[in-house]
Amino acid sequence: MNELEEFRAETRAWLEANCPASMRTPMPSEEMVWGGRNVEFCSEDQKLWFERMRDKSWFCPDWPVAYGGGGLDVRRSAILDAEMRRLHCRPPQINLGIWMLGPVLLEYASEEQKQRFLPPMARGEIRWCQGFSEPNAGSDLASLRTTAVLDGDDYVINGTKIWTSYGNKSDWMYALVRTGPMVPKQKGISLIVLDMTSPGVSVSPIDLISGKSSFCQVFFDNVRVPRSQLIGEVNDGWKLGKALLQHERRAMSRFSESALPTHFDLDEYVKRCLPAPQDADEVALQQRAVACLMDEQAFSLTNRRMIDSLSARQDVSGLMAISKLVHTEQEREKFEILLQLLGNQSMGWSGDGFASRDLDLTGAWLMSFAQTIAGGSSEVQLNVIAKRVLGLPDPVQGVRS
Amino acid sequence: MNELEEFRAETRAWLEANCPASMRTPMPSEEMVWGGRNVEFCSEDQKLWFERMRDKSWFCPDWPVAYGGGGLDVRRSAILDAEMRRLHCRPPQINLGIWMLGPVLLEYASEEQKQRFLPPMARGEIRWCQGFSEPNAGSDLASLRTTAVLDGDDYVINGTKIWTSYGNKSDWMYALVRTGPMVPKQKGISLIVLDMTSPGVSVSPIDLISGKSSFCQVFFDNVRVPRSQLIGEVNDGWKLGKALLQHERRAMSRFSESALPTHFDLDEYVKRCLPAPQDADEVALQQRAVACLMDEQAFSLTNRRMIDSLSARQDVSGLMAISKLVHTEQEREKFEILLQLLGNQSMGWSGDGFASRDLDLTGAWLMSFAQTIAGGSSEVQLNVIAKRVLGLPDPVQGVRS
Amino acid sequence: MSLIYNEDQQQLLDSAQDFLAARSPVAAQRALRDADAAVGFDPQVWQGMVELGWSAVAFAEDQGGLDFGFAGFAPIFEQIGRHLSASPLLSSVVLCGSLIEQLGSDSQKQGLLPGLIAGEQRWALALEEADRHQPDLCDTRAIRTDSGYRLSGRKSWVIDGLEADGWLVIARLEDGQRGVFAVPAGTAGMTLQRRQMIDARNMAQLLLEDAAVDASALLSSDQFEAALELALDRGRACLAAELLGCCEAVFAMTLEYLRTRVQFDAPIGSFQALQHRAARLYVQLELMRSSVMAAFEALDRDQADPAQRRQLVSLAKWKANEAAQLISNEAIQMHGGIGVTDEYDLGLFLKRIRMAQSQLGHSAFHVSRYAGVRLS
Amino acid sequence: MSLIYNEDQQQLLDSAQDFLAARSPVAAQRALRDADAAVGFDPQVWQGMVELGWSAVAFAEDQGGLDFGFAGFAPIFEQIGRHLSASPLLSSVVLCGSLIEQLGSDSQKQGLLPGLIAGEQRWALALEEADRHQPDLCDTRAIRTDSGYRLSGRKSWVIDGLEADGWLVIARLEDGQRGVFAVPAGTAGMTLQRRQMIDARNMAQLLLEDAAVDASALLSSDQFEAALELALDRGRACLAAELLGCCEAVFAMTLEYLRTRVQFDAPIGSFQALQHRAARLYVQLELMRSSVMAAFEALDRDQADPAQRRQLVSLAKWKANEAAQLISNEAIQMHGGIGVTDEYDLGLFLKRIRMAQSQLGHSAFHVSRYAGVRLS
Repeated sequence: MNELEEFRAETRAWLEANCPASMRTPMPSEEMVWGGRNVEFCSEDQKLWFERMRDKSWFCPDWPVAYGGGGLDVRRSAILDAEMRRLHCRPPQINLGIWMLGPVLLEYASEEQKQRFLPPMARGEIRWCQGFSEPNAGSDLASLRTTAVLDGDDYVINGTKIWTSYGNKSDWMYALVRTGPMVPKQKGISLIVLDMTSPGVSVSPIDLISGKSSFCQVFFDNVRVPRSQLIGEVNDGWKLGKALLQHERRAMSRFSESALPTHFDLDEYVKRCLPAPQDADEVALQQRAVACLMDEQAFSLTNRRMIDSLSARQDVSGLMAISKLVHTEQEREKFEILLQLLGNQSMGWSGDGFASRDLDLTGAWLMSFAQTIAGGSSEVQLNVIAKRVLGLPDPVQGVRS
Repeated sequence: MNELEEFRAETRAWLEANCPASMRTPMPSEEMVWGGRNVEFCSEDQKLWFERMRDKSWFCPDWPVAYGGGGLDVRRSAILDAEMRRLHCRPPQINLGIWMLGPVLLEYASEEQKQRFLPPMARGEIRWCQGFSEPNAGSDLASLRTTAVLDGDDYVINGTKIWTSYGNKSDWMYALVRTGPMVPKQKGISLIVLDMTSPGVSVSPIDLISGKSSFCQVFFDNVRVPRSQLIGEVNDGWKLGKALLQHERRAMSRFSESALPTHFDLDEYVKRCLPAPQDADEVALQQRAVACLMDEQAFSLTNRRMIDSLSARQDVSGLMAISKLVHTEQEREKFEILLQLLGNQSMGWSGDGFASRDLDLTGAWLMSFAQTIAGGSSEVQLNVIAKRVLGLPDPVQGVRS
Repeated sequence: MSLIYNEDQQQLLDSAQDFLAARSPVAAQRALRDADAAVGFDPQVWQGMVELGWSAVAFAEDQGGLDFGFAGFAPIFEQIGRHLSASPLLSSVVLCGSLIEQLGSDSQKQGLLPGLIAGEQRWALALEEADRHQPDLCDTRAIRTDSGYRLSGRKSWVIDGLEADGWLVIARLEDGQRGVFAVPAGTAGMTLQRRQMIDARNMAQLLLEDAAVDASALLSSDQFEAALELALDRGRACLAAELLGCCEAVFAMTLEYLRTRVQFDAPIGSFQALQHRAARLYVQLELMRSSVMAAFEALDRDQADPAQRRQLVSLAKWKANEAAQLISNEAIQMHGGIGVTDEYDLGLFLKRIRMAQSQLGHSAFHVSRYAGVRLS
Repeated sequence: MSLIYNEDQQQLLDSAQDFLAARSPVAAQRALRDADAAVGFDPQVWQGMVELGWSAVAFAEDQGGLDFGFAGFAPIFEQIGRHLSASPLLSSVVLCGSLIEQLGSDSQKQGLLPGLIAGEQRWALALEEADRHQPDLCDTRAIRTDSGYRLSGRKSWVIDGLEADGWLVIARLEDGQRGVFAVPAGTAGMTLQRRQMIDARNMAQLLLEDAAVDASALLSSDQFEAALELALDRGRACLAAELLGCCEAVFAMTLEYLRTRVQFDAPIGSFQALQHRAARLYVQLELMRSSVMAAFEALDRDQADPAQRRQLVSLAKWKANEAAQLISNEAIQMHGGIGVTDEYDLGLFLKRIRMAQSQLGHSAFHVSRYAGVRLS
């Protein structure tokens, strides 16, 4: 314990000395720093903070020193986390590679691959994107069809990936590809990593109903990838993919906690738009809004209870399983209420007639439709709850023939 | 046309002359006359009206004269109907035999069976009940297990039927029984009719959450039924059962239109309990009640549209398919609102502390739970809409193996 | 009268279907949006509608109309919703036309209606001053002058307000009553600001600062409130029919997707959870249709019974709003990823639906209004 | 403090579970109902609860209590809900006990609390005068006399009011303030009428016609309103915990039924539509549990922060009401026919749930109350 407290004191002192004051403020989403070949900084402080944390090897504090990590054990890593939170330090960079691919490489990659990919990742030199979903493989990811066919020492990749966040701004991609037969379809899938500048890769951003988005569709036209970039066993990538998706939740929650959320506080809007409800429809709207606030609080209490349960080493799989479903559906309800509160003001698209905050709200409302779909649709969440949490029988076995 | 108008005039004159004034008033449910061996009348007028209509052969106006019917064609039968409605004549008797079994006998029974069963039915001498559902065969009626095994010239029946309305007050039952194997289970089912006084038949009424009910469970312990009472072909009763169920809807709607419904007008209650909503919760409750009224009106307009569509010979199968679902769910919502409006007054069970009207409401609320289950649960209705109306594919064929 | 289309309405429906499928399919609406034209509709398509008689359908023959009755708009707006077609039919013909027809003097009608019916002149109703529909709110003032009136105020949401030939401006007179002024384009003291909405149609804010109009610009003030209410009720019914059409299109797209999209080796429409949800959408669609039909029936029948009309119109707009909310949300969810891409048409429907929901009364507004009749 | 049970609470939960399963299972509640006893609970079971310390758990040691803190009631009421056990714990200990403890003078406490804690005396709170929970409504009057007060009024819904040893009657004093009077059984001018409710427990109407009590019957009026609100908040939290327990039992029954009931050759729990609905019930159950836990946490912690307590208690009661509404309705629907028979236990749960929902505040009441804190 003494050692740990010593580490805490050192860490706190170092952070206080090295984290610039401007890096201890909430971070607007446009000020996120994305590690990569073309890392961009909005300020000198950002750059300083990025470089100091990089040089301290604290982009990946809990990775082995040999691969560029900080070599901290679990408890020290948690202390660093807590101290950064205490001081409101911004994350020095955002990097899906570190949060999602990294842990899987550490577990499944060959020594050579670890040596090659982890240290640059740990220095924030490569920006990674994910190539999983395809137009015909959404909820049913295993039915993916992008092929990687061995030709000499290269895999030749053909096909397309969709919903790749920042596909147009990333340096490398980790992707699930089909290296074997479709039956059974979970077999025959491999995990491969590739340079986005490889010949034959093209990327087009996807416009959403909310406007421009960070999502892209990526096309592969005879893209040659050295076989040394296939991670793990051939045709055994499904379990790696599943491991990656388990890290996605953690990544997403980090992501949202670090960013200053494009948060629209329903409280504020209710107070502003309905300071004193007059007629019956205003009263009814206020009641609906308050019920939404109450549900939000019940959810946030549930998150607190999950933390309490974790500390007590209780099973929290049920609470984890409902989290995404509840949150995204509450957001949708919240935005529909905000639309009612603001009336026509909430349905502007662009132009001087609207406050930019209101236009942001319109966009966030439209994006809320994507949230109950992306990253495991509500229907998939309900399936998971029914089967894994409630133990209800699989439809497959019971149906009459 | 002239002949029809003549018939209309005659009919109107006859009804005006023969339907006592007291039989032209709305009918409280306790004043329904059930034809049967032990027909009971509350008044001399009821008896008169019953006997006059019986002697006119107008219990079954559209059945052939040979079987005790009135022999009217479709148009004349509709005229009689319309004229009775116009004069607000009560139905002279309620008889499930006439409305449900009769049409099936007319179509499928042997000449001998028709001669035997139809005339007494048409004279209102037999009260019929239905034996379809079983404890393990509810929504999945075809999995019924009550057996009828041929022994000499008799079928020997063993098993149990549930949800038989007025099983304890009926003279005869028509029942689906298993005369053949379970696979495929729709095969091996036969329709049989039996006297409820047969040795081995016992009946126990079912108490519901709302209290006493008209539903019964009927037990068969080696009940011997002459093989001549099996209707149609052996093991081919499933299609007769389905035909019967199609008549059930018509019977139910007649039933409800003729009875003075245990009607709780939401309008009235809202006006009485919330004459001038004061605080936010009263306003919210009123809005909820009004939305329920609006939905009720939308449904009643849909019924009107169905009639208009029928007159125009348009397909109304979609509107028919939603009718039970919508009505029973609206009723449930209505009763939940009534509970809110009345508060504790709506949750009395018995005793002097409550108005009998409020106690009736409590009972009707609790019965409303049965309405979305009985006669084809909401889930069955949704399946039917999805498959037959929307043409969505059967789950069976598509599921992965 | 009945709750199903009669032969004439059916013919209107078919011809609207043919015309819009050819001249104004959803793709045309997308092109209009991408072209970012302020006027928000295609004048040639509008001219085609005029030629089909849509602008004349509800007017009496002596005013140059076809005397078809108001119910002719039900099939037309249903098809407009199905194709997401943009036109000034609602703003100029239904809303402004209704007011002029009811309140105009003979000379005003002669001056205004022929151009409007011929599609040569386009009028827009300047009513709303708040962000939600509040038809009784009116801070715009009309001050009597020697030669006429000076109008001052702000009309925040004027449908098809840009590039109109004139605006019917609701203003409060000095005696506290409200009246409607026909303000022609070019009137000094009037400025317009474009409001670019999610549905990319024509919406404007109208600012009036001592805008001077002739005395003859004031339409009769007698019965103004009743006339405005009837005009708005007509507009509400048309919006409800438009929502019905939108929902039919959206539901058809969704059913098709459920039948054809395969996941887990099965069409997703074979999954029972989605089947039940689709069945519930169908229920709402049918309830919506009945309510819309009843509103049009009441509008044609009950000139003498405004309470009945008010009740049925509010029922229709409410039911259309609510059903459209459910159907549009569920359609997107059931489509999954493709449903939220701009490339797919669903988003265009969603945006039009939300606008139609909020125009001339959101759900709570109509619940209250209905309650006012039903519980009184 | 935390949102999960600590070890002590867990022990209380386990012992309550053992005791109630043995002495007061659902069958016992059914038997009580069929016996139609007005008192609505089994005095021997109640004595057993007292022996387990339930009536002492929240009182300070110097008053004869166990000083466990109020949070001890969470597991107890959860188990009461699970087993549908009937007892005067809420009425006598939680509600009346809270008022006496807060407002009683030393001699009043010494006179009332020991008997109450020992289960020898049973008090009932006479508050409600309307058919819905309206804690501020009070037309019952207390008129000062030479020797004390005369009370007149009607208390419509007194939980466990029949055969009580005394009633805490809320009445308005001549200065307009409210106070609470300890009215012993046998006081002249008082009549009780039994109210037989769907849950077959003890409910009564109390009529007071110039019922004369000593001056010493009035508990301190200082801080009366705050004390009443705290007492009611404690009761609300206990009802929320009871609803949680009811819902857990109902949900467990339903899951079991889904797993075992076969229709169409498959367990009905394999049908996706039912799976998704069951999953949504589970979500509500978890949100309810978090809200209930937070309410108890606030009750133990925030004596100094009534706004925080008010907000969290109203959240808990609201969420419990709403979740219980959904879960009970869906449970019956998913059970099909058997769910509506009296023979099956589900109906008993439904009836208890509806009563617990309406006592001490239905949902809209708590939405408004929560809004009062959150939006102020």
